[in-house]
Amino acid sequence: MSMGSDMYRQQILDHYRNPRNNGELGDATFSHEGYNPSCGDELEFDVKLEGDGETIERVAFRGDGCAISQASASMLSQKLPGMTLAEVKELDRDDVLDMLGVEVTPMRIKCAVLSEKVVQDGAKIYEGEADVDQTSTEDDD
Amino acid sequence: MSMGSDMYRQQILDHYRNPRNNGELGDATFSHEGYNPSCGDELEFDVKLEGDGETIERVAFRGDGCAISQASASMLSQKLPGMTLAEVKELDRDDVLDMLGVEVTPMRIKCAVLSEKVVQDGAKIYEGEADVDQTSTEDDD
Amino acid sequence: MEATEQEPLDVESIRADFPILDREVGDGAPLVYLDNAATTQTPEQVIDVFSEYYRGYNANVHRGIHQLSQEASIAYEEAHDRLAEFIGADGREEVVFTKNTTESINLVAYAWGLNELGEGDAVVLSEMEHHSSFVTWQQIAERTGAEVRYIRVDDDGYLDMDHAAELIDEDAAMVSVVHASNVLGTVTPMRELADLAHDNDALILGDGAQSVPNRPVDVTDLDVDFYVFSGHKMAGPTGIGCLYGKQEVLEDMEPFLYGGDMIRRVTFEETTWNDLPWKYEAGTPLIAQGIGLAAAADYLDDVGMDAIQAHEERLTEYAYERLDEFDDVEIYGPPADDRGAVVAFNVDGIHAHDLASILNDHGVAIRAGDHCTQPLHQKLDIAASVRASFYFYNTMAEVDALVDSLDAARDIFG
Amino acid sequence: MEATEQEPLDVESIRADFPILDREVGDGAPLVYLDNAATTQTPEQVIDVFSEYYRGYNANVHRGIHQLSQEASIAYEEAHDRLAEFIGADGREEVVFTKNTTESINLVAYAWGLNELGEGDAVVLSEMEHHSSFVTWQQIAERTGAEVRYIRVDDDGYLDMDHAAELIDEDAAMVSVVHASNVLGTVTPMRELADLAHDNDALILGDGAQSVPNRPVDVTDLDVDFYVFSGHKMAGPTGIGCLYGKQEVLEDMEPFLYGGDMIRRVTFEETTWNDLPWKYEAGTPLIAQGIGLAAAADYLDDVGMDAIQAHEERLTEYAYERLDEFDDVEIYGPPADDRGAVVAFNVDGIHAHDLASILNDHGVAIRAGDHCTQPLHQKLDIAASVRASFYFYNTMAEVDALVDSLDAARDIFG
Ligand SMILES: Cc1ncc(COP(=O)(O)O)c(C=O)c1O
Ligand SMILES: Cc1ncc(COP(=O)(O)O)c(C=O)c1O
Repeated sequence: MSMGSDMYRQQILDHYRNPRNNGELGDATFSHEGYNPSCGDELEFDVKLEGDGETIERVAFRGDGCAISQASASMLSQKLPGMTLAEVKELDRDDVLDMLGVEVTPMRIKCAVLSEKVVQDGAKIYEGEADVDQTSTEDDD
Repeated sequence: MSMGSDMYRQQILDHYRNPRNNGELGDATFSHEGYNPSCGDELEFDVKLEGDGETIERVAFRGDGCAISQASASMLSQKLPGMTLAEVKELDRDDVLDMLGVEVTPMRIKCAVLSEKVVQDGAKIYEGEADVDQTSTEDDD
Repeated sequence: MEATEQEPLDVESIRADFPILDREVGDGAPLVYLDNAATTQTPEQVIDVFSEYYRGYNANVHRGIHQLSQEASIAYEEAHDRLAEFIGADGREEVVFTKNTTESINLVAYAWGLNELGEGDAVVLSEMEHHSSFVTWQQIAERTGAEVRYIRVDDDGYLDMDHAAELIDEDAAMVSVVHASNVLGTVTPMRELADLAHDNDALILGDGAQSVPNRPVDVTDLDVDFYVFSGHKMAGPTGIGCLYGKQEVLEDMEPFLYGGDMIRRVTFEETTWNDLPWKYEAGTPLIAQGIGLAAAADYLDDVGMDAIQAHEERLTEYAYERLDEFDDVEIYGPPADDRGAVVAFNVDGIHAHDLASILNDHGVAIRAGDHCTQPLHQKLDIAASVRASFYFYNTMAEVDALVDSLDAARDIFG
Repeated sequence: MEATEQEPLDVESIRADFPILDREVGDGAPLVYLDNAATTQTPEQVIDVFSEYYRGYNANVHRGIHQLSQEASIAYEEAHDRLAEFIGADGREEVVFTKNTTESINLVAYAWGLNELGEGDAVVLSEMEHHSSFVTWQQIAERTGAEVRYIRVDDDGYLDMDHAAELIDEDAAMVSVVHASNVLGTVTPMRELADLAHDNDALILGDGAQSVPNRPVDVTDLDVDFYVFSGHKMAGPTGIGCLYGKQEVLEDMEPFLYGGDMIRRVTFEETTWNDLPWKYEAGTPLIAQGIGLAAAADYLDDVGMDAIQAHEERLTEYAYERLDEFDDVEIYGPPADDRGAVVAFNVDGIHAHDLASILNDHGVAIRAGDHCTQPLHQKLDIAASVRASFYFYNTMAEVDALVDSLDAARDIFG
């Protein structure tokens, strides 16, 4: 049985209190927002691609929500630069959970994966493969 | 525990096979019909009042349905002449069950009381106290 | 109908799961329960779900972080997966829990019909629809100006498919037809109807209330857009039913009931909807009932849907043949070897309700009346009929009890 | 709110009826169940109804002549009488069983609203409505061209009754207001609102989801036209709710769901409706659930609704006061001694969801989120809150467990 308190390791709390890459990009290639209806967590990511139109150069995000969703966004924002959109779209739930490095209880999984889903949907919309106004975690599993 | 078969005494079967006062009145003072949705029983009563506008002179009925509903209508048609509308409106379920002289099982009560309800509603409509298209036994108890 | 070669069911041991079947009625007559098309009995394995749930992990679902809510949410959501698997749907997105078949049909009629139907559109039903579809489409058509058409049922109780092909024309917007009639026992060619509907850009709704309980059903093979059925007719609890819908159809459709859990975001100005299937499940859902229904699906699969169908066919054929021996018995619908597990009939000179009362004294529980198909009864020109309907726990001896007890009624009315 | 002088409840022996309360969660922490506004727990006396029903007399109701159907019909119909008595209605004609509060509100919105509302009409809600009423009226208003107005909730969580009197003018056609808020705990002056509505020829619907379970309610005294509540919040089963309606109002209103049991007569041309309350209960009803709900009413009356209210007031006041000692806790709504049995709050610097996760480790089950009142949370300018809510089986020691476990969260986030 994984315990709720186990989720709040120092690293998670640090990212929650001092989110990296928090803010906006003036020169974003694309932006996308998402919402977790079961928690009310909100996130918006700006992504700037390199000249190849494929590789992520920089990202920034703004958000509001629980420690898990915000720490996950902060950690993901550090991992993304250098990845291609194709690689981003390959990310799955386990990658996110590995990145967080804690056991996430079942009802909090949606908080954890919101950031990944927002960036993936943003990439798909940018590449014309999807058409969603706002990402939601409800259809996740 | 009253048994279903106990309902089918000779007298009931006799009224069912040879309904009294079956037919129509050419000179009815009022007519009214009713329906038992739980069985599909149908009855229509014609009532002719005496000159006092109060006392029943003759009745006739037509109907289609189970032995209980049709025997009850036949027996009631014999009991009504000479009664005033006020008296008819006083009749209750027990009067009908006494008249039938058998124990009616709970789910068949509606069949038994349909005839009484039709005549009562007819009387009420005639006297301007009610306004129903068609009587139904559903609101009975 | 192919008579699948099946091991006979071990009915004896099955009956041990249904304690109610040991009951007596009236003056000590053993119960012979032949009213399964109205409601089936519920095995211990399903009954136990209720005490396990309420004693173990009762909580509101979806939004709770605490452990009880986690446990209830997972069980409730997985119940959708289980039902999806049971009927061959693609996943939980395609399975909406409702309170019964009737609500499932109303959901489609309100959410799709009220928004999409208009003058010049036709809704195609059959003459043997249950009131749940008959009355619903009649009312929605009246409100929207659409026309209702009725596919003829021929003298043997079959759908007149030439007539169907005529009625399902380019004006047809919805075809809503029963898959197995609850009176005639007729099994309709659902896939053929679906093809006719789709050739004319119409949607099709299959009423599976009498088929899902009794035979293997695969909605993907049937290619229906909607399919509906009730838990209480398939060894499950009362108060739960399903609406299957193709994912893209459910995605396009407006919601029906509004409230909690079906929304994504609500402001004073506007609202956005949740994802499937929750978009169609407003308010605190039928949690214990949904989990109970999944247990019923488990139970039926353990017995085996092929074996259930084969056993019921044997019972039905036997009942038909025994009843058919009597000159004073009229049976409605297709022949003995080509029908679902219902046999509706009348005995000459004995009204259906009187017959049912007398049979009850002998412990035999059958239904009498119009079976929620008044228009079909008008067509057959009868006020009522009695109906014996079987489930996999019934025995040949129970069929004999039914047939033999008719004599008691004949003695009274003879 | 008068503090009725009540014998204290014998909570010890009451808890013996609720086996789930003995459960442990996580690493063996005893469950402290404080999520009662979402769903209450169910006593053995109600759980037993399900096995009694399915083992004893499960059958379809209303139309069956056989004995099982007689027994089920009588029990199901009498359950309506029992609920009518419980809320002070005149009789079964005024009590419709639905699947939950949400469906009850939708029934009125569809059957009355869609037919009666139009441009120039106003529906008056409050700012603290639950989504079940908020979203439903918002959508029906949009379809019909009616306007929605929101009675202001003041800084202490009370309805601004001057504002109410302003909004409920001659254009008002429906006033739909919560009787006890599921977030703020505010108890609204329902009778005063009913008088305002009736003075302007409007109808009024009271949302009793959080009042019927917790205090004596008499719909006749309240003079409401409609009143709605859920079984799963009053020690009853999931999947059942009630719509109370004044008889003359229900008689005038069109039906909602169409199908079997709600009709009187059906032909290919037209249909007439059944009598109350069955006109509003289409299809096979929630039989076991309805009987279970009547058992819940019996149970609550045995404990005593006055005693329940008094006990909950003591718990709520104590919880409020203990939480209020902390500078980092913000509580929403009216003062300690004037509220229903819910306390919603936030702890500075700890998101509601994180708090709920950590409390769960200590066995404390509370809800975190918007509690299906997103607009109210927008007004309070918070994304979420945690909510502790009490029922008559809760103890002062459980309140202490809640308050003490906040320290664990402070330690992590401090
Ligand atoms: C005030 C209020 N109204 C309505 C509801 C909706 O009840 P249900 O989810 O049972 O339909 C709730 C419960 O969540 C509530 O608290
Ligand atoms: C063919 C058919 N359709 C629909 C229904 C309605 O089912 P329910 O009463 O569970 O809504 C029934 C059952 O009576 C049925 O037999």
